[in-house]
Amino acid sequence: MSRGAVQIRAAEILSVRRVGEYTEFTVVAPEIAAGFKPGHFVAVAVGGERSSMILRRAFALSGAVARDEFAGTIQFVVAEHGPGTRWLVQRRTGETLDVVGPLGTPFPIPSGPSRAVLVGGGYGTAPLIPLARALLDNGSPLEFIVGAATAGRLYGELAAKRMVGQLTVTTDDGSAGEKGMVTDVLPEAIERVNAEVVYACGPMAMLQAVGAIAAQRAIRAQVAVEEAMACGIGVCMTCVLPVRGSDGRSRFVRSCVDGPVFDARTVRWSDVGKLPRDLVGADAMGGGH
Amino acid sequence: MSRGAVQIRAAEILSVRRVGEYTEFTVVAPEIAAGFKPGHFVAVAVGGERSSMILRRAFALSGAVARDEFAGTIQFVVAEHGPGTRWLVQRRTGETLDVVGPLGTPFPIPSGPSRAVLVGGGYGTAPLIPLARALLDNGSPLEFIVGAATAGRLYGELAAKRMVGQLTVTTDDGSAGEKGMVTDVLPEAIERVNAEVVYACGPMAMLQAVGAIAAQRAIRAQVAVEEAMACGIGVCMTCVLPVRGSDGRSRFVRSCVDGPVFDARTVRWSDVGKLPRDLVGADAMGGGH
Amino acid sequence: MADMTTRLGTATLPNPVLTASGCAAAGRELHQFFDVAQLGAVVTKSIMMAPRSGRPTPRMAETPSGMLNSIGLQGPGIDAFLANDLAWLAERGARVVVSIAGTHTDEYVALAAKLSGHPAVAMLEVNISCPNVESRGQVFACDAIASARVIGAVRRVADPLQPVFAKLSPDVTDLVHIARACADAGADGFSLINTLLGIAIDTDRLAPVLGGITGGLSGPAIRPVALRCVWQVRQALPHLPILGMGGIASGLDALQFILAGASAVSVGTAVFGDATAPVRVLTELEAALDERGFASLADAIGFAHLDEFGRAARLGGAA
Amino acid sequence: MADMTTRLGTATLPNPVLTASGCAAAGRELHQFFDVAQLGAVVTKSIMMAPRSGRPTPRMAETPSGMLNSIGLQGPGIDAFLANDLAWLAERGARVVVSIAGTHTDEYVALAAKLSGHPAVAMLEVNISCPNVESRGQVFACDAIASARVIGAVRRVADPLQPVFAKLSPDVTDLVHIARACADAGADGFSLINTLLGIAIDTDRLAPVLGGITGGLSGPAIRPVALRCVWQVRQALPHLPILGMGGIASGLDALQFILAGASAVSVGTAVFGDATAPVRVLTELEAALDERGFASLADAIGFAHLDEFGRAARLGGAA
Ligand SMILES: Cc1cc2nc3c(=O)[nH]c(=O)nc-3n(C[C@H](O)[C@H](O)[C@H](O)COP(=O)(O)OP(=O)(O)OC[C@H]3O[C@@H](n4cnc5c(N)ncnc54)[C@H](O)[C@@H]3O)c2cc1C
Ligand SMILES: Cc1cc2nc3c(=O)[nH]c(=O)nc-3n(C[C@H](O)[C@H](O)[C@H](O)COP(=O)(O)OP(=O)(O)OC[C@H]3O[C@@H](n4cnc5c(N)ncnc54)[C@H](O)[C@@H]3O)c2cc1C
Ligand SMILES: Cc1cc2nc3c(=O)[nH]c(=O)nc-3n(C[C@H](O)[C@H](O)[C@H](O)COP(=O)(O)O)c2cc1C
Ligand SMILES: Cc1cc2nc3c(=O)[nH]c(=O)nc-3n(C[C@H](O)[C@H](O)[C@H](O)COP(=O)(O)O)c2cc1C
Ligand code: FES
Ligand code: FES
Repeated sequence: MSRGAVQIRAAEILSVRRVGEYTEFTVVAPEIAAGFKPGHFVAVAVGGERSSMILRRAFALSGAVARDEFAGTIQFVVAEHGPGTRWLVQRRTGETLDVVGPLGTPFPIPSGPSRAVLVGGGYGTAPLIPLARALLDNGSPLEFIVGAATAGRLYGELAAKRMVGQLTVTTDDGSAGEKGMVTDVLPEAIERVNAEVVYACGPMAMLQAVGAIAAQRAIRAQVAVEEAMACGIGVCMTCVLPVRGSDGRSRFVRSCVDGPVFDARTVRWSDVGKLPRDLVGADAMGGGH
Repeated sequence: MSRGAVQIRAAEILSVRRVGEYTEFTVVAPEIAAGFKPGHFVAVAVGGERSSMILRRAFALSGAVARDEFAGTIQFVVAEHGPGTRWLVQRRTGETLDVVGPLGTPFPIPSGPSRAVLVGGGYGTAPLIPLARALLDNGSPLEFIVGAATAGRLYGELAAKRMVGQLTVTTDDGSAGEKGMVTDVLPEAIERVNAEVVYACGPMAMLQAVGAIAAQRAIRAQVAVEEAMACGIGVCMTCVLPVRGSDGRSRFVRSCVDGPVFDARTVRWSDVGKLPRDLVGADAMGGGH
Repeated sequence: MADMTTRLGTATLPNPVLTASGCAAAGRELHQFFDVAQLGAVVTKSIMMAPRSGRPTPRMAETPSGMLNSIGLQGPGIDAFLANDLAWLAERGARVVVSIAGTHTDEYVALAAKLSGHPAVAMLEVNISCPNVESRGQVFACDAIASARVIGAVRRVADPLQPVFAKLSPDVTDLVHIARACADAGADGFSLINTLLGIAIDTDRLAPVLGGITGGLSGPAIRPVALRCVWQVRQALPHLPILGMGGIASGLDALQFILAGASAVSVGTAVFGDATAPVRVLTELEAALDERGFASLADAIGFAHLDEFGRAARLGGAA
Repeated sequence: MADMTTRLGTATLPNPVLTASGCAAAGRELHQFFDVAQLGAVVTKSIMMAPRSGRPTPRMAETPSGMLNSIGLQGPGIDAFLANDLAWLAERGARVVVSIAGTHTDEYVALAAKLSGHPAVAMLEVNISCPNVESRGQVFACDAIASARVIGAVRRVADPLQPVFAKLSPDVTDLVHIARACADAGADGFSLINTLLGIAIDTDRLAPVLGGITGGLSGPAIRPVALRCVWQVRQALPHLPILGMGGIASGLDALQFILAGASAVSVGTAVFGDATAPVRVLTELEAALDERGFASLADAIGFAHLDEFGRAARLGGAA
C-alpha cells in the first residue's frame, strides 16, 4: 500500500470567510497539509449524509500550514456555481467536511531561481499564491497578473501584492485595475521580468491564450486546467484531455492524476471536447461505453 | 380551491428538546396551528436541499398554540428510527423545516362530557396529550395509560399526570411504573372510570389489542394508526388499511386522509398486509401496478 | 413572456405542465394547495372497468432519489369515476387526460367508448404497462404486437376529438420498435415513461419490502432514463408529440424534457414531496424559457436535437 | 464471525466484495487508500485487443443519486494490460477478475486465449454491453443469440480454471431469456448489472451534456433495478452464481443483493465518492451478517426467496 492522498471524513472548518464573491475555507487536515505542494487540489464531499449529489467537488489548494499532526490546516476558495458549491458556501465554522487530498500533480518548481510570470483568472489565482511563495523562497524574480471579469471576482490581489511588488490587476469591465484581459498585459510582464516560464490557472480559453503567448516567445507555460471529474483519483477516465506525449503521439490523459498542471505546449487545446483522428486508439472507436 | 392543509417551506424551529429517547420540536407554523385538532399530523421534509430522501416523514402533533398569525406554534415528537429521523434529530433551534399540515382526520370529540380511557404506547402518547386537554375541557372524566418498552421510551407521563389524576404507567421491562403492557391494565382502567370510549395511539399490535378489549366491553375504541405514507395527502394510495364500511363491505382505505384515526371495530387487523378475498375489487386483482 | 400553449395531437393546452397518472388521484386533494384548472391538464389515476382493490401493503419503499410503488391500480371502476371524479373536475373547469388500463384489449375499448363525447376529457392516455391476461400475463407494453393491437382498437372507438397517447414502459430492449408499432396503429402521441421495474429488500425482515415483491421505480433517480426514451422516440418519430415524465421536480428538469423533444410534461412523484410542484414547475419553466430567449414553448421542443444551423434558425426571432 | 468465503463457479474468494469494472482502473490508484489484496477480487476495466482512445469529453454528468458516463472503453489494449496492470496486481497478491470486451466474437475469443493460464486471473467477466459490429452495432447483451454466441465461444477457449461470467445489461425486455441463453452456452455465472442507458440535457448549452450524447447510468439511483435483475435471474437459474452490482455503497446495500441471490458484489460508482468504499462495505457486511445470526455468507445468499420453512431450516444453526 503506497501512501499518497488521504481521506479525512470529519475535517473541522476552522474559518469561513467571504472574499469578494468567493468563500474561503480554512480546514483542519494535518495529513493533507503535510503532503501539500502548490498545484495540488482537494476533493470535497457535498450535500451531507444521504445527499443525492454522490460525487466530490474539486478545489485547488490556496495554501496549507503543516504545523503538526493535530493542527495542520489547508485553505481553498469556493465560487458558488451549482448546488454542490451552494451547499458548501452555507457551511459554518465548527462544522466538518469530508476531504480527500492532496490530489494531482503539482506545479514543477525549479530547484534554483527562475524568472517567472504568474497569471491567475478568477479563483484560478488561488493555487498561484502558494506557488509564488515557493518561487520567491527560491529567489525567483516574479511578475504577478491577477484578472477577472469584474472586481468582485478577483481573488488574492492583496496576498499577491504583499508578496510580489510587480502586480498587475485586470478586469474585463474595468471595475478594478486595468480594463482588459490578463493576456493583454502578459507580453509586457514577460518582457519586464525577462521570464523563463509562465504559470497560469484560470478558464480554459485563458490558459490556451497564455500558452500561445508563451510559445511565441519560446518560453514554457505550466497551466492548471479544470475538467469535470467523477473520481479525482485516476480510476474513472472522465477527466481526460488530448495531450501530446514525449513520443510525439497524442493520448487522452487524466487531468486528475497526470494534471491538473500541464505544460501548455503539450495540450491540444483546439481538440478539447473532440476526438482527433490521430489520437492513440481513436481508430478503434465506434461505440461502447 | 378549498383550504385544508398548508405547506410552510421555512418554518422556524423555536426549540428542540431531548425527552428521554425522543426529541421534541416546537416549530413556528401559525397556519397549521390555526387548524389543529388532536389526532392531526404533519409531514416534514428531511435531508435538506438535494437530499436523496424524496418523501416527507409523518409525525403526530403533540400540541399547537394558535396565538396569532405570526406566532402560532406546533409541537411534535421524533423517535430516531432511520436516516430521515436521524437527520431531523440533528436540527437545531433557529434552523427551519419544511412542514405540511394539519393532515388527516382527527379524533372525534363528543360535544359533551364522556368518560374515556386514553392509551398511549411509546411516542404514541403524543397526540393524546392535546386530546386529553380537549376532553377535560368538555368535562370528561379520564383515565390515562402511558406505556413503553422501557422507561426512556415513555413520553408525556408528566404532562399526563399534570392534567389527569388517574395515570397508570407501564413498561415491558419494569424500568418505570408497572411491569407489563398497557393492555394488562386497560380493563381495570375502563372499569374504574366506567368508560364509554377508549382512545389509543401506538404500535399496530397494541391498537388491535386495545380494540379487542373495548369490543369485549361493547365500548368504542378510536385508534390512530401508523402506515407507511408516500404523499400524506391522499393522492398515492400507499397508506391503505382494510376497513369495513358502513355498508358492511370492506375496502382498502387511505389512512392519511380517512385516518389515521379509525374506529377500531372497522379495521380488519388480522388482514393488514394481506389481500382479503372479500375486499371490494379483490376479484379484479391479478397484476399491474 | 414565452407563449406556453402546447398541442398534443388535436388537443391544445394552455400550458405544458400536467400531473402524472397515479400521482394526483383525480385532482381533488391537490385542489387545497392550488387550483387544478391552472394546469395544462390533470392526468387521472389509471381507471379500469370494475372496482379494484389494489395490492396488499406495504405498497411503497423509498429508494435513493426515488421510490418503488406497488399500488396495483386500486380504483373505483369507470362508472364511479365518471360520476364522481370526472364530474368534479369538469365543474372546476379543469382539462382532463384520462388514463385507462385493462387486462385485455376489450377492456380498453370499453373504457374508451365510455369516455367518448365527454367534454372535459381532453385526451386519453392508454396505460399499457398492464399484464395481458390473454398472453400469459406478459405486459402489453413489452410486446409491439400487443401494444399496437390495444392502441389501434382504442383509436378506432375513441372520440375523434380525443387524442390517444400510448404510455410506454422503459423496460424494453427496443423502445422505438414499440413506439413505431403504436404509431402505425394510430397512436396520436406517446407518454414517456412509466416506472421501471424494481425491488427493495428489507434487511431486517430479510424479505422483499413490498407486498407485491416488485414495484415501479419513479422519481429523480429515473430521469436520465426517461430523457433517453424521449430523445430516442423524438429522433425516430419527430412528427408525433410526446408527454414526457420521470423525475421532474423543477422547471429546469422540465426544460430538459422539452429540449429532448417533449411537447408537455407530467409531474408525478415530486407531488408527494411538494404538493404544489406542478404549478411551481410551470412558473419555473416559464422563467427558464424567457431567460433563454425562447419566444414560445414550441420553439424549445426538441431544440437539443438541432445542429448549429437549425438552432440559429429557431432562435432567429429571439434576442 | 460469519464465514465470508464465497464461490463463483470454480473460483473461491476469501470474501464477497469486489470492485466493479471501470470503477477501479486496475487497482493501482486505490492501493494508496487500502491494500487491494484485501478484497475478494479486483475487477479490472474492460480490456480490448487494441488500445482505445475512448469518447470525447464531457464524459460524465452527475444525476440525482447517480451519474452518467460515456468513457467509451478507453484502454491500453491487452498486451499493455498484461505487461503492466495484471503484472502489478499479481505482484501485490491480489485476485483479479478480468473484464473483457469486444466488437465481434473473435475479439472476445482472442482475449480469453491471451488470459488463459495466468495464475492471477481468478475469473473472466465478459462485458457484452458493446455494440456488435457484425450486427449493425446492436449491443450483444440485447440479443440472446449474439450473447450466447460470445459466451459459448469464450467458454470454449478460456482456461478451464477461469469461470466465465456474462455481464448483462438491464436494458432488455426479458433478462431471464438472455440469461438462460448464456447459461445454455456455458456461462458459469452472471454479473448483474451493467449501466442503464440515459441522457442528460445541459439547460445552458441547450444540448446533451455528454460528448457521446447517451451514457450509462450508475450509482444508488439504479439499485432497485439491479436488485430486481438479481432477483429474477436467481429465481430462474438458482444453480448459477451471481456477482451483483448497481449502487452499492454500504454493507446493508450489499446485504440486499446477497439476500436477493448474489454470491458476491461489486462496488462501483461508490468508489468515486469514497475510495475506501469496497473495504468499508466488506466490514459493514460482515457486521450485518453477524448481527442477523448468519453463521456464513453462504447461508444468506438468496435468503429473501425462501418461504417460512426454508428460512427456519437455513437459520437453524443460528441463535
Ligand atoms: C482541479 C480542479 C480545481 C478546481 N478548483 C476550484 C477552486 O479553487 N475554486 C472553485 O470555486 N472551483 C474550482 N473548481 C471547479 C469546481 O470543482 C466546480 O465549480 C464545482 O465542482 C461545481 O459543483 P456544483 O455542484 O456547484 O456545480 P454543478 O455544475 O451542478 O456540478 C455538477 C457536476 O459537474 C462537475 N463540475 C461542474 N463544473 C465543473 C468545473 N468547472 N470543473 C470541474 N467539475 C465541474 C461537478 O464536480 C459535479 O460533479 C476546480 C475544478 C477542478 C477540476
Ligand atoms: C400518521 C403517522 C404519525 C406518526 N407519528 C410519529 C410521531 O409522532 N413520532 C415519531 O417518531 N414517529 C411517528 N411516525 C413514524 C415516522 O413517520 C417514521 O418513524 C419515519 O417516517 C421514519 O423515517 P426514517 O427515515 O427515519 O426511517 P426509514 O425507515 O428509513 O424510512 C424509510 C421510509 O419508510 C417510511 N416509514 C418508515 N417507518 C415508518 C413508520 N413507522 N410509519 C410510517 N412511515 C414509515 C418513511 O416515511 C420513509 O418514507 C408517524 C407515522 C405516521 C404514518
Ligand atoms: C404511486 C404511483 C402510482 C402510479 N400509478 C400509475 C397509474 O395508475 N397509471 C400510470 O400510467 N402510471 C402510474 N404511475 C407512473 C407515473 O404516472 C409516472 O409515469 C412515473 O411515476 C414517472 O414519473 P415521476 O418520476 O414524475 O413519478 C404511478 C406512479 C406512482 C409513483
Ligand atoms: C465510469 C464508469 C466506467 C465503467 N466502465 C465499465 C467497463 O469498462 N466495463 C463494464 O463492464 N462496466 C463498466 N461500468 C459499469 C460498472 O462496472 C457497473 O456495472 C455499474 O456502474 C453499476 O454499478 P455501480 O452503480 O456500483 O457503479 C462502468 C461504470 C462507470 C461508472
Ligand atoms: S476524475 Fe476519475 S480519472 Fe480523473
Ligand atoms: S399516503 Fe398517499 S394516499 Fe395516503
